[in-house]
Amino acid sequence: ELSPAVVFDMGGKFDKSFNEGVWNGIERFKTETGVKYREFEVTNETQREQALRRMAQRGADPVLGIGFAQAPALEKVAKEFPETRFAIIDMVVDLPNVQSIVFKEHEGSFLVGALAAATSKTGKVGFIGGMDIPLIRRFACGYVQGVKHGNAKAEVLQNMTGTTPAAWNNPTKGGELARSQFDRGADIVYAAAGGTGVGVMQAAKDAGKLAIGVDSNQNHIHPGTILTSMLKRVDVAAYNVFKTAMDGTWKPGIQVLGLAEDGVGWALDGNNDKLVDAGTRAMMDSLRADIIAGKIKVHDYMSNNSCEG
Amino acid sequence: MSQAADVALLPPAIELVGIDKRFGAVHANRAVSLAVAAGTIHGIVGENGAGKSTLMNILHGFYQADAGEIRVDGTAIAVRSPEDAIRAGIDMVHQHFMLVSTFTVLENLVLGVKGGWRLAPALGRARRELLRLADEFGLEIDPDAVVGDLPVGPRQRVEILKALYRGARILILDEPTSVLTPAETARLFAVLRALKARGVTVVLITHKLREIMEITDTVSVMRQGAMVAHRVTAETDRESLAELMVGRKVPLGLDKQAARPGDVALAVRGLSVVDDLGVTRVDDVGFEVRAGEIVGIAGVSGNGQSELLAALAGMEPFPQGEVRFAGTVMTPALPGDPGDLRTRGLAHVPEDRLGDGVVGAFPAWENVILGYHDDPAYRRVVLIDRPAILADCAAKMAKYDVRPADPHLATHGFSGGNQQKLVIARELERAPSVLLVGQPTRGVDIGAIEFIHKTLLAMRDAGCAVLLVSVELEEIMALADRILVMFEGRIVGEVAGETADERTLGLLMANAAEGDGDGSR
Amino acid sequence: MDEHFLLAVLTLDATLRVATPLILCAMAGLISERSGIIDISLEGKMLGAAFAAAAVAHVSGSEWVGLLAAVLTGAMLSLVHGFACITHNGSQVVSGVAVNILMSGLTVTLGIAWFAQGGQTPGLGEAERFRPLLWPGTEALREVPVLGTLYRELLSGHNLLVYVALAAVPLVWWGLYRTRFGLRLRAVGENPEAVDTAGISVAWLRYRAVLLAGLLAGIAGAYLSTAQNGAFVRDMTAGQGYIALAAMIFGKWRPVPALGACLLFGFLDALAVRLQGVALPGVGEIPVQFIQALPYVLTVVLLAGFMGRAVAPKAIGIPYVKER
Amino acid sequence: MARGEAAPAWVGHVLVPLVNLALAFLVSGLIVLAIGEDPLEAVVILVRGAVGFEEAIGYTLYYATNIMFAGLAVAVAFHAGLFNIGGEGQAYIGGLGVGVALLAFDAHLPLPILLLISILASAAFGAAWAWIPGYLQARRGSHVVITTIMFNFIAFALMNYLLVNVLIQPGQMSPQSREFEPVAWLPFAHEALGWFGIQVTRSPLNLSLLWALACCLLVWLLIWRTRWGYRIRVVGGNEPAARYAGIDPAKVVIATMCVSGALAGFVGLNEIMGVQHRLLLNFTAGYGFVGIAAALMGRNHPLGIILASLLFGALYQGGAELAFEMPRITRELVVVIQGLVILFSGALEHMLRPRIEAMFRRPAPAGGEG
Ligand SMILES: Nc1ncnc2c1ncn2[C@@H]1O[C@H](COP(=O)(O)OP(=O)(O)OP(=O)(O)O)[C@@H](O)[C@H]1O
Ligand SMILES: Nc1ncnc2c1ncn2[C@@H]1O[C@H](COP(=O)(O)OP(=O)(O)OP(=O)(O)O)[C@@H](O)[C@H]1O
Ligand SMILES: [Mg+2]
Ligand SMILES: [Mg+2]
Repeated sequence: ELSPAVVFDMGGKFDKSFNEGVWNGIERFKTETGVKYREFEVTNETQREQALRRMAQRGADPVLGIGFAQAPALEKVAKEFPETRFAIIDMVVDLPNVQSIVFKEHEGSFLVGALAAATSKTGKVGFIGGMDIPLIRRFACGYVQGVKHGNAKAEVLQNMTGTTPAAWNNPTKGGELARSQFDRGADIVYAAAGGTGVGVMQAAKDAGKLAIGVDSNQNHIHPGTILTSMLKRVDVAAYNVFKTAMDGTWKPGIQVLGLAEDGVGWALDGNNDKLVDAGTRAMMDSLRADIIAGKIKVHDYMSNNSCEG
Repeated sequence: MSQAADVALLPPAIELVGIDKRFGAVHANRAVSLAVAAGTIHGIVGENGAGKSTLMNILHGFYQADAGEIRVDGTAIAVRSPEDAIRAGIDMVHQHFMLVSTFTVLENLVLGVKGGWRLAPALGRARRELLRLADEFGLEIDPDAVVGDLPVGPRQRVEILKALYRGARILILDEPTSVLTPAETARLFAVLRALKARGVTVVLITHKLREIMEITDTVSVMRQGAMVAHRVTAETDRESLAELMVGRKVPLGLDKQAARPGDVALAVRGLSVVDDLGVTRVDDVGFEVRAGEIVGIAGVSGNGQSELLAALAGMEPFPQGEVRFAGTVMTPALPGDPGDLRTRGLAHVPEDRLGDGVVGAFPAWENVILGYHDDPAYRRVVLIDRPAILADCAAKMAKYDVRPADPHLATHGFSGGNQQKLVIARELERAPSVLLVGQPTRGVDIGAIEFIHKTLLAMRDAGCAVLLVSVELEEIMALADRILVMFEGRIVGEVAGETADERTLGLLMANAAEGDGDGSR
Repeated sequence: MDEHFLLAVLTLDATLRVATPLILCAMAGLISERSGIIDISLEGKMLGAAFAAAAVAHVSGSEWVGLLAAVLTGAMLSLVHGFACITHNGSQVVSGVAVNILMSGLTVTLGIAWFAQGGQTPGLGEAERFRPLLWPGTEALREVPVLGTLYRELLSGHNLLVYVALAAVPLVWWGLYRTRFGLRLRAVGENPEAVDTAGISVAWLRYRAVLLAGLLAGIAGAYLSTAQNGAFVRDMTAGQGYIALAAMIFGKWRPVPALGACLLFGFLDALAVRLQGVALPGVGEIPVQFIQALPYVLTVVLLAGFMGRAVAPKAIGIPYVKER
Repeated sequence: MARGEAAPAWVGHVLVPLVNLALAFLVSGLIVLAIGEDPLEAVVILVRGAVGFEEAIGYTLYYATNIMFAGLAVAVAFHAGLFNIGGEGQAYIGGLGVGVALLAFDAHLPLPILLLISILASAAFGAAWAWIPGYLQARRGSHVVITTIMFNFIAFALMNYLLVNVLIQPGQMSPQSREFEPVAWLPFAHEALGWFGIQVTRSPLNLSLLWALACCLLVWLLIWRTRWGYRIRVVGGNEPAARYAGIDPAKVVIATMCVSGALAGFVGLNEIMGVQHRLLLNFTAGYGFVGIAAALMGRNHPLGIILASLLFGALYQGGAELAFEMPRITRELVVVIQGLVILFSGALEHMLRPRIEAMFRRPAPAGGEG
């Protein structure tokens, strides 16, 4: 009787990061509960509203919108269908029938930054973003703080892939950016660039350097090359939206998922356990605890549109 | 020609039997049959659009006939492509040259020749063979010249050499002389005679009946897609051929009154033109044209006539000199604007009608306003006045006998002669005070030539100053009141129209041209 | 100083890597356009070939079989293009756009159907990719100051397809200007009627030209997915086909200048990457978007400043129709 | 030859295109079949999704509006012999013009004036973005194909910079400007029709469709009924002839590129003022490129462009509907179908034409012109 629906954003459900994370979560929901969901992948700005409305019209409930770009459309449609439950990831829409889920990417990025600083032999690490947008700056800003926290003298090289939508799907450019950072002395590169990251990780592998994955656990892609992945548990979030709706425990409002909520984190598994020694693990655990406890304050770029806090 | 009677007895080298060809609804060839005896020169004449080129293109495999048979040396062969024709020894010099203008002569020569995949040996072989052929037939040419830089005469030589190099036994020439000077024509005919002497069969299409009489052994006449007559040349004459072609009597002479020159309408002083490559094409030229007279400019093509016309028409800036016309002065500092000159009464029939004078893709009615498109008579407020232009076009087509008289037909769908009439109608009907005309009858059939010549004379008599550039000496002599001879950008002589004869003019051009024998540069 | 030299060499090295697919595609476009057929579909052919290469290399376990598949894919798409615009006189631009759109969709569709990884192909192992070739003596020359670095970083250590791309340029040049086929190819792009009346088939010549173009674009695709990267990712060509087209025009439809243009694009790109986030003396840190636009701006400036009019082959884009 | 055409006009203009379209659908159907869906059902969903209900029609027309603008832009340039690949960038910058204008004035002025300003701004910005390539082509001989490709990239970089650093709504995650005041929203079709008492379902279709149709008419008038259009076509048809006729090709090239850019800029009007009501990234979504196909399929004639745009609009909307209704049909498969339609209806349009026309050919009038 529950008929959930999801509207993926332009990257598509197989974007190797964010949308794909959502997809993994709701696929798990489907296998666990046997409840099918409706889905749509938008291809232009206008389809967002169309798809959300179409879902609501078809009686879908809850309707999950993925990505900050869907906020205006979702706000409009949620007003039209006050009886339908909506949820949005990565953005706040303040309506009585909308659940907004946002992540503290900067906290997760801080952690992997600290790990990079601790692992780097050259004292230089890199960051590769997809496009220069606030969200990516938030990733970068958290990462830089983590690196500096681990090694105040460490240097962070930063690159953005491009200015067109292709920036999220350009492994070639990603690989080239990574190589340029390796050439300049970096030995660990953090990619927050969707499908572009595939090229970054490949380049790291080819050069015998390390890469850090993003969003979902990407450690398995090149075992031994991926230092870790900054986890942004959109899969859990998406799963929970559907699950709570099914259980009747769904609540509107804003959920901010950080380290404390296990919404973000770093991945340690069989693919990278040799790369992170016990001492470092302990350091990571204590850092995590410190952030949760508020002893370490990770500055959020979005709070003042600047990485200086 | 004593052997005239024997011609019919010789075995035919080519026979075309019942060739039929349609282009859409146009019946270009209607069951045409033709036999040409081996080792003879056969002429084909006919009005523009009669189907001559089509017939020869079928023989050469460029088009496929809908019906009919082609026999070479008595055996029927299938000619599905030019390759088949070339293999059978048939080659063709097309009406519009089939040359790659960015290639050198040598490269054009080896283009269609089979052989190894490397170019260098082929070019070497071609170079040697070219020298031999040049020697044998007097067809000198610089093998390394880029074809695009050559004047038309040498270009045509390349076409002929191409055919000879491929070992043609049957050579078709489609209007080869329409772009040649008399001297060049004479040399071409010498070559054709030499070929004939070596047993080559030649088919020659031309609009100039004088040439038919001069060189062919037999001649065929086509009209509206059908073959209307075969004649042994020696047994016919120009008048009867003309009548067969057009279907009516065509007077072959012009009756020209003496000119009554008025005031100076166009004055040129110290004019020089330099081209893109820095070569001086017009060198310190000065002359005057008076109202009511035709001044002819004769000369081997490529001696600056084109550039002179372009400069006078305001299309080409010039670094030196002064042109006065209708109260304006064009100087290097004050270059003319073709549009402005037109409104002051200058008309210009360009030499290269398809290249400069019309937009091929436009329907006829749109080309009839080219250059005059700003005329208020052609527009209502901002929009152009289509009905007015169409009516104007239809009137001009009727007056100048443009066929088909369809204003909506795309201009490249008209034959060259009819395109020419369109351009002439456009320029002449404005009653200009000065008229610049380049090669007004190039490639035009005799009916049309007669008409164009009459019209030009009428313009003169109405008080227009006409500057006529032509490589046809006959034409210049028939029309011009004064003749200037141009050589290497300079005016090397002036002859009064009534006293001029082909010999003196030719001598003037030839004497001057001595250093530049083959005209190639 | 030494470090700067090394960085400069590495930038040139990157230039070569980035320029490789551009060079292959520019040569492809050049052959096709010299024969009179506009090739806007370089992008699509490269994309299709990249997919085929990665998919087949993964399944067969051999990059060579992948390369073969890529080349075949390129050739097949060329046949489609040729069928539309040589046999049926269709618009060359429309046909090219169709191939591009078709490939953008088809690669992902097939990828999802075959590998269920969202249109991506599975990552390729070491043995399934074209790996860098180390030239003999690299180690021995290690200590030689300048030459050693140049040899090690710039000459040696690229994968085979990079060298193929570099070799393609003289080969194309030689083919175009020193063989009978090349002569005819150039002729048919200038004046197809002249070629036809010389007894040579215009269609067959042009088909061969587009097939060669497909082959080269195919190699470029294989380079993207099996050499430079280790998998196919949707739309991974990211507009490089168009850039190659621009480079070819920049090079005035001639092989060596086109190579120069590709290297220039590659260099500007590599340079821009390295300028990101670097504070320039006097100006401070320039916004990243401006650095990213730099290669394109410089191209326009160079084009406007140093290049005369580019004259395209005369018959380009015009279907060869004898009877209208 | 026009005179020789013996088959009835509807065969060439209606039947042949329909057969080509059917062929494209046939091949698409095979692919649909291969992935295990019912092709017939897919066609029904596609067609119904494109034109089957009010909202669908609205979306189809909305997409068609964008493609019309982009197609007209390509076509106008084509008539001057220019291949403007830069429609995408010009549309993007045109949208920037609208956005900046509305952000500046939306609080102060009434809709009609805002509309006027927006039309002017999109045209001016788009034209400016095309002016540079046009100028460089005319005066420096820089090939317009290269420069317009480059200007697409530059436009994206510029917009990215402006939205992220300058125009972004403060405190927002998303690189987009604030929403315009509602007074500055171009009325939607459903609102406009509502004024006349006609109730239709809401859709992004807005009054810019009327402007697009007006532009089609204006372009038609410009190209075929004014002397400026005449000049454009002379330059495109035969440049030496233009010089002969006293037309300065350089001026015409520059002016034509500006007109072309302005038309492309109107995509920004539809998107920014009509639909999104804010300035944001990537709103052009490739319309500039589809415009190339639409222009060429429409033979660079406004009427043809309208038809081609409707076809593409229907494919966009029907395709989305198809992806929505059939889980196994992904948006990429819809792209494949679009590609096949362009291939068969555009590039292969002459494949079956002679044969089909021959079937309907009336006997040629006796004794054709010879
Ligand atoms: N390629 C073609 N396509 C369609 N129709 C053609 C074509 N070539 C010739 N025609 C038609 O065939 C007829 C005969 O043309 P053809 O070129 O054979 O005439 P011609 O006798 O050579 O004329 P001219 O003296 O002007 O050279 C023309 O009236 C024309 O309508
Ligand atoms: N592409 C074409 N389409 C239609 N008709 C054509 C075409 N090309 C030539 N023709 C026709 O062929 C005939 C002769 O054409 P051709 O090209 O031989 O003329 P031309 O040599 O330029 O004419 P002229 O002998 O008058 O100089 C014309 O009547 C023209 O209508
Ligand atoms: Mg002819
Ligand atoms: Mg003729």
